[in-house]
Amino acid sequence: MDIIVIVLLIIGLVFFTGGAVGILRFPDFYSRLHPAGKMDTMGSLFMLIALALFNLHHFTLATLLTSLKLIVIVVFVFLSSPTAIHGIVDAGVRAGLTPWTKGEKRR
Amino acid sequence: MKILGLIIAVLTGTLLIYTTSDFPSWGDPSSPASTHLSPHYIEKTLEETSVPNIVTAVLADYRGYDTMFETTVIFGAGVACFFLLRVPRRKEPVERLYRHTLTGMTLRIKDLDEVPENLDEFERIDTLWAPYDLIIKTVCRLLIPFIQLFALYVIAHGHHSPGGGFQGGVILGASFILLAVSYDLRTAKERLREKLGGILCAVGVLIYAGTGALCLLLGLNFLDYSALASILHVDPITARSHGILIVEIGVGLAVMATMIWIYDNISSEGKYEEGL
Amino acid sequence: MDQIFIYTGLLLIILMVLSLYRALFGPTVLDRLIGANAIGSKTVVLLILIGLIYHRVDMFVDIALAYALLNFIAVLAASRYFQKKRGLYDELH
Amino acid sequence: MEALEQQEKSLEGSRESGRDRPANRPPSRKRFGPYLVTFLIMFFLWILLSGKFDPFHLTLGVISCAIVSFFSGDLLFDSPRMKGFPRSWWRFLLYSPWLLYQIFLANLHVLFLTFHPKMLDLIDPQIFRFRSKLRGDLALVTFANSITLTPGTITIYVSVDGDFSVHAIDQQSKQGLPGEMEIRIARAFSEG
Amino acid sequence: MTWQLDIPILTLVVVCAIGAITVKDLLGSAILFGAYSFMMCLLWAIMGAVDVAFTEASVGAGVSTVFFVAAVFRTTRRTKD
Amino acid sequence: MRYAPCVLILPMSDLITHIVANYNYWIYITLMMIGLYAIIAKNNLVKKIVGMNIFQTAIILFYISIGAKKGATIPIIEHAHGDHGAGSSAVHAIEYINPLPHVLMLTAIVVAVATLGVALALALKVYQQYNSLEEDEILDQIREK
Amino acid sequence: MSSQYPALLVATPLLAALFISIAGWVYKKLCFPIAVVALSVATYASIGLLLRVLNEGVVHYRLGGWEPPWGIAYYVDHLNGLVLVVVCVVALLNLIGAKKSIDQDFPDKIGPFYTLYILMVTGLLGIVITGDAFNLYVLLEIAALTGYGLLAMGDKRAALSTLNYLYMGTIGACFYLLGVGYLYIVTGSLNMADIARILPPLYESKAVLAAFIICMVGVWLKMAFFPLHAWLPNAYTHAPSASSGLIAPLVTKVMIYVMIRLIFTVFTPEYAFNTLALSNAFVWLAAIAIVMGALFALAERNLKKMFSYIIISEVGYMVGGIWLGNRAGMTGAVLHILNDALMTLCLFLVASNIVYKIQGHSFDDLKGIFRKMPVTMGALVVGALSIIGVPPTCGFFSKWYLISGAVQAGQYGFVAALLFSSLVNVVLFFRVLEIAFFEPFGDHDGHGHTESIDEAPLSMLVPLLIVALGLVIVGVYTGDIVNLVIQFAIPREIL
Repeated sequence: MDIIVIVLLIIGLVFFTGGAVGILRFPDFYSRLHPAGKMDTMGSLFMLIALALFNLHHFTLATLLTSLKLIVIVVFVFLSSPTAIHGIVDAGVRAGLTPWTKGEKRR
Repeated sequence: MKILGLIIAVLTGTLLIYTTSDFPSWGDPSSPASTHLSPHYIEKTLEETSVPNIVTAVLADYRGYDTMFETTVIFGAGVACFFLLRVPRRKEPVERLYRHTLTGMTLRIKDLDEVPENLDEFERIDTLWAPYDLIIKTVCRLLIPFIQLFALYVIAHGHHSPGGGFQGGVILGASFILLAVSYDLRTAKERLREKLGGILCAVGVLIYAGTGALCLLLGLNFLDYSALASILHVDPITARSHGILIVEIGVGLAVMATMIWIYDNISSEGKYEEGL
Repeated sequence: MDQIFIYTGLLLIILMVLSLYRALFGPTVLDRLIGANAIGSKTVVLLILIGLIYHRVDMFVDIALAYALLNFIAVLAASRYFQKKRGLYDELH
Repeated sequence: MEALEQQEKSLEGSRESGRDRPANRPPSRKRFGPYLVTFLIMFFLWILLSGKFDPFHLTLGVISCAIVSFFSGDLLFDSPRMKGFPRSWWRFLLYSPWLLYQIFLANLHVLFLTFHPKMLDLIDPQIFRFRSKLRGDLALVTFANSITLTPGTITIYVSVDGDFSVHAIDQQSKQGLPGEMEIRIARAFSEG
Repeated sequence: MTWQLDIPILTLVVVCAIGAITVKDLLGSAILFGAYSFMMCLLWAIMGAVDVAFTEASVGAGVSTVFFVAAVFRTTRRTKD
Repeated sequence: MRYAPCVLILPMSDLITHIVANYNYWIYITLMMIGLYAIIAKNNLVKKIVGMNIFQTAIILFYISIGAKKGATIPIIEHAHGDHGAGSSAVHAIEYINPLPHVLMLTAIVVAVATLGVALALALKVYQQYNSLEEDEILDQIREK
Repeated sequence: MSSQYPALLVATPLLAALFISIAGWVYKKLCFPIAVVALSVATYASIGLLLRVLNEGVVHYRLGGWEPPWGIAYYVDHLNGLVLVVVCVVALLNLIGAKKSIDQDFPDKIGPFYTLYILMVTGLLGIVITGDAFNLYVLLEIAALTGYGLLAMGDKRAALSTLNYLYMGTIGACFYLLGVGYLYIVTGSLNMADIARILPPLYESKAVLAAFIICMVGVWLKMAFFPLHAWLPNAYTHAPSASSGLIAPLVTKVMIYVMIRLIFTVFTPEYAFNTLALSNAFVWLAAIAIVMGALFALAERNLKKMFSYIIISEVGYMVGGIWLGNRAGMTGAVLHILNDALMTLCLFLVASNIVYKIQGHSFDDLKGIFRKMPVTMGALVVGALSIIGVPPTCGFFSKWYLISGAVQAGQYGFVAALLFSSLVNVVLFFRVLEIAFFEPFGDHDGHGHTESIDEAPLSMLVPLLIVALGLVIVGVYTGDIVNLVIQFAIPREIL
């Protein structure tokens, strides 16, 4: 059980790392959004599932409900995170940011 | 000014760092702060108020007087914002923009009497109009009821888990703010009218202070919830627990209404016509 | 297991530093917004981790839930700013 | 203050037609169904959140759910088509594992891009448009959010008619759209 | 209360604070202030002050950043320092 | 849920002990200096409000640091779920973090939010009158009259 | 019921403020009557409380029925009994006097105005009555926040100066809070009496020293003691007259009360005067404050601003009087709280009447106003005599106590500063009266000598006359006040 939890945690961390590094490495605002929001979402998914599993060690009604709450958090993250990204990208378009195209310098 | 600020900041900092050496070290269980007052709270809360969350018990009962004024601070801030910003009447004729939904034409209407007859085809828009954003609106529409339920849950379960009136009230207020952000201010105001909000603020604090005054009328001290036992037909200790819940509801109401009030006034500069 | 959680938390904090770099030095405000949003999503996980370290996760889960629900209000408000005030004010000059 | 009230009255007057109602739909206050469904969903969530089953807390729960469904029942369901509701949600649940799998695959792709040393040569950001045959707010929003969640593509703008404007990070991501995802969503919401 | 998490977050808090007052743009300042409040919430949680953390979470994420953005929306983003 | 204090297993040298013992206080002082500097030296009115909030948060940090207690858990009594009234197993003060500073700081956070609201409202009013948020520009405008 | 006076004193205005707020939305005509009734009840309760204190000694009241160190308790002795009465009476008189100008200034925001007004009085009463160090902070913030609201609705500059006040006031309150935190970390208690009980073994601790300094700086910021005064003059000058009439007399006095309370009850005089060897420095600081306040006032050509600088100077009197550390000085300082509240109220009511009639408060507007508003200006003369310190009025007696205390302590610099400021006050008021009396009214318009009396309405004049009369009456009965009340307000160990 612990091993599954650790593996899931590590997968989540890898996604989170990808998101964080991606924010730094991608060249412009639009492409930065790709790793930023979504890999974070994926990372949260894995890590929260791992923690929910770990929480089920002592299986009682209370821990089950807590784990379910963690799953609810995942659901809400999945609802709100793409919306937030959409809001940001919409703002970027309205603000008149032009997308980076191949060959330009990193912004 | 910069140098003066630097000097003052550094002086204060030096004084404070100099005096930290006399502090008990961080997290020391035998420091005076941990041995004088708090053991009583930790050990007696459950038997004196039957509330497992010590913070809630201390907040709403032992130091309930503080919390009453904390709520009053929020209320006062709301009234002050309203007093400062609300624009009572327009000198110049009101100018509004209406958009024809089918053609996308925009009408500029100066006098209120000449509102387009067939309003179904027109929608009122802000001067800084942003087109209809489907995703944000739909997702917010789906989320807002859940946020509100969560807020009520937080208020109701302040006894057993972190949370309570203030946190729940803020979340409840945030749900209305989210409505105002994702739609527009007018839609949000349609759900909670200005007058209702203003009265709710006062009613929230009134629930708190009124509970205190009721205890006074029942013959005990101000805010001594055990006086409620005779009304609620329970023993005094459970009455304290219920008293805390009543008070938390009052705090929640007041905080919710005030947060919305402040947001409305700031985001629309007190005009309530259009906001962020 | 506590140790593992602590190290996971540390790693998350390091990742937060990376996001914070974008929030601090992002060339435009929207980059800062991305950074802040990324910090927010890590905060949710970190809160649960802290709860597990305390062995009282049922108490911390509400806070994380509140964050998951409220985190995007600020982002939406900021993006709303740009929807209403067109044009990205050039902060570099 | 009187001036305020007057102003408010006039505002109400201009609103009576329901123009500023969410999502610009006719009022659905008359029907009882949405409120009941909202109440049930809310009560389920309450049980999940609360974890206390004594009468006192359950009463609080009923009151809270009633308040929420009274105030916000029309927010959760303001679509006029309530008939297909349970089925479409059930199908949506069936759709979500596939979506998760897709998201996972695409995440791996972006992960690969992120850590690739010559990332700048691999990516080719571009904005493109396409028209979806989906109708209905929920279906469109589900599709848009699925697109956003699938890394490599972000929905920039969706119109009510189904015009999508999407930012894609490279050619591979672009080619996946609208593709299978749209078909599955259409099936989930019993459209098309 | 784990000092391994406490110390790095305390450091980050200071970084956020300095950022929030030095950024030459009020909207950026508001956003960084939001990030500052995230950190503070984590800090309270680490020190075991759950109720305070909850309050900071709801206030920081829910209202205070929005207040700032609304105020900046109604005034200006320009700042000289 | 069993009770398990989060004991630190890593060995700590004296230096680390000293740093840990005082780090919270140093940081609160640093934050306070930042806030104070921002209030006094910054020219922009909203920046000053940000500084003011940082200042208030610093004091909250100070209080919460007072309340911290090593090896204790959060101040919500365990094993008390469901049963109202006395009769649960005895509660020992050493096991729970001091709740009083938390209570005080809840109040302080509320006050901070209230102050923030009023301050922003005032800043808005100033901006309506002078069309600027920079203090020196406003003072120039006043002097010109 | 008399055992519940302390609770009534705070609860009545609070409930009234809430009802006023609701009435403001529903039926606005009720606002003023509710406010008057609430303040009358509070005044009645405060007088009853003072009488009870005179009969029985210190009154304790447990809120929520909890024992003091754990719950919050009121602690009423002779000192705050007196200050409570002052706060109630001043607020009530100003409320009645300000009704017309409120109707004139905020015709459509009457509800919020009265709400803020009564909330502010609640906050001030709460500050004075409470025996809990942290509770004091919360009430301080109530008084401050409502005060910002009240002050900022004045003329064009009001918002900016109030914003500056807000920054400074917040720093002050936060410093106070920090000081309480330092006390909490070394004593573990928040109740003032409890802290005083625990502190003596810790007198050598650096943390206590820091707590003392930080608290003092915070309170000084709030009371506008000289180097930290910069926010006050502008904030008070540009405020609407109804609110400056409440805030100017009360806020600084209440903060001085807080300082006295901190010295007497929390840190104990033993620590403040013996362990710390700082009293000399503070007295010198106070002397500088007096002189600088007087000089600033001399440079002003604006009535309200001049009054504001006089307040700064008077704050110097009281701070110096306390730090003289002997009985006469403290008697003078405590007596001066009462006197100065009345004198400042008198001055600001005069200013309020003038603003109500001629819409201005610079010296140029005052020309020939004596003929136009004789009663108002008569009251100004009484107030001026009191501020200068002419015998039948009360100002003389407190100054007398202060000077004798200073001589007793050998602080001749302070004596000199007092005399200098009296002299400057003579000049100041003579200048005002000269303009008001001798220069013809409306000269610049060409048609001067409008002899007709155009006095402020009766509802504004009556409170003003009561205050002016009060100045003389308090002066006549000074001996009784000192013997019955103030004598017991000062701890016995001070000689």
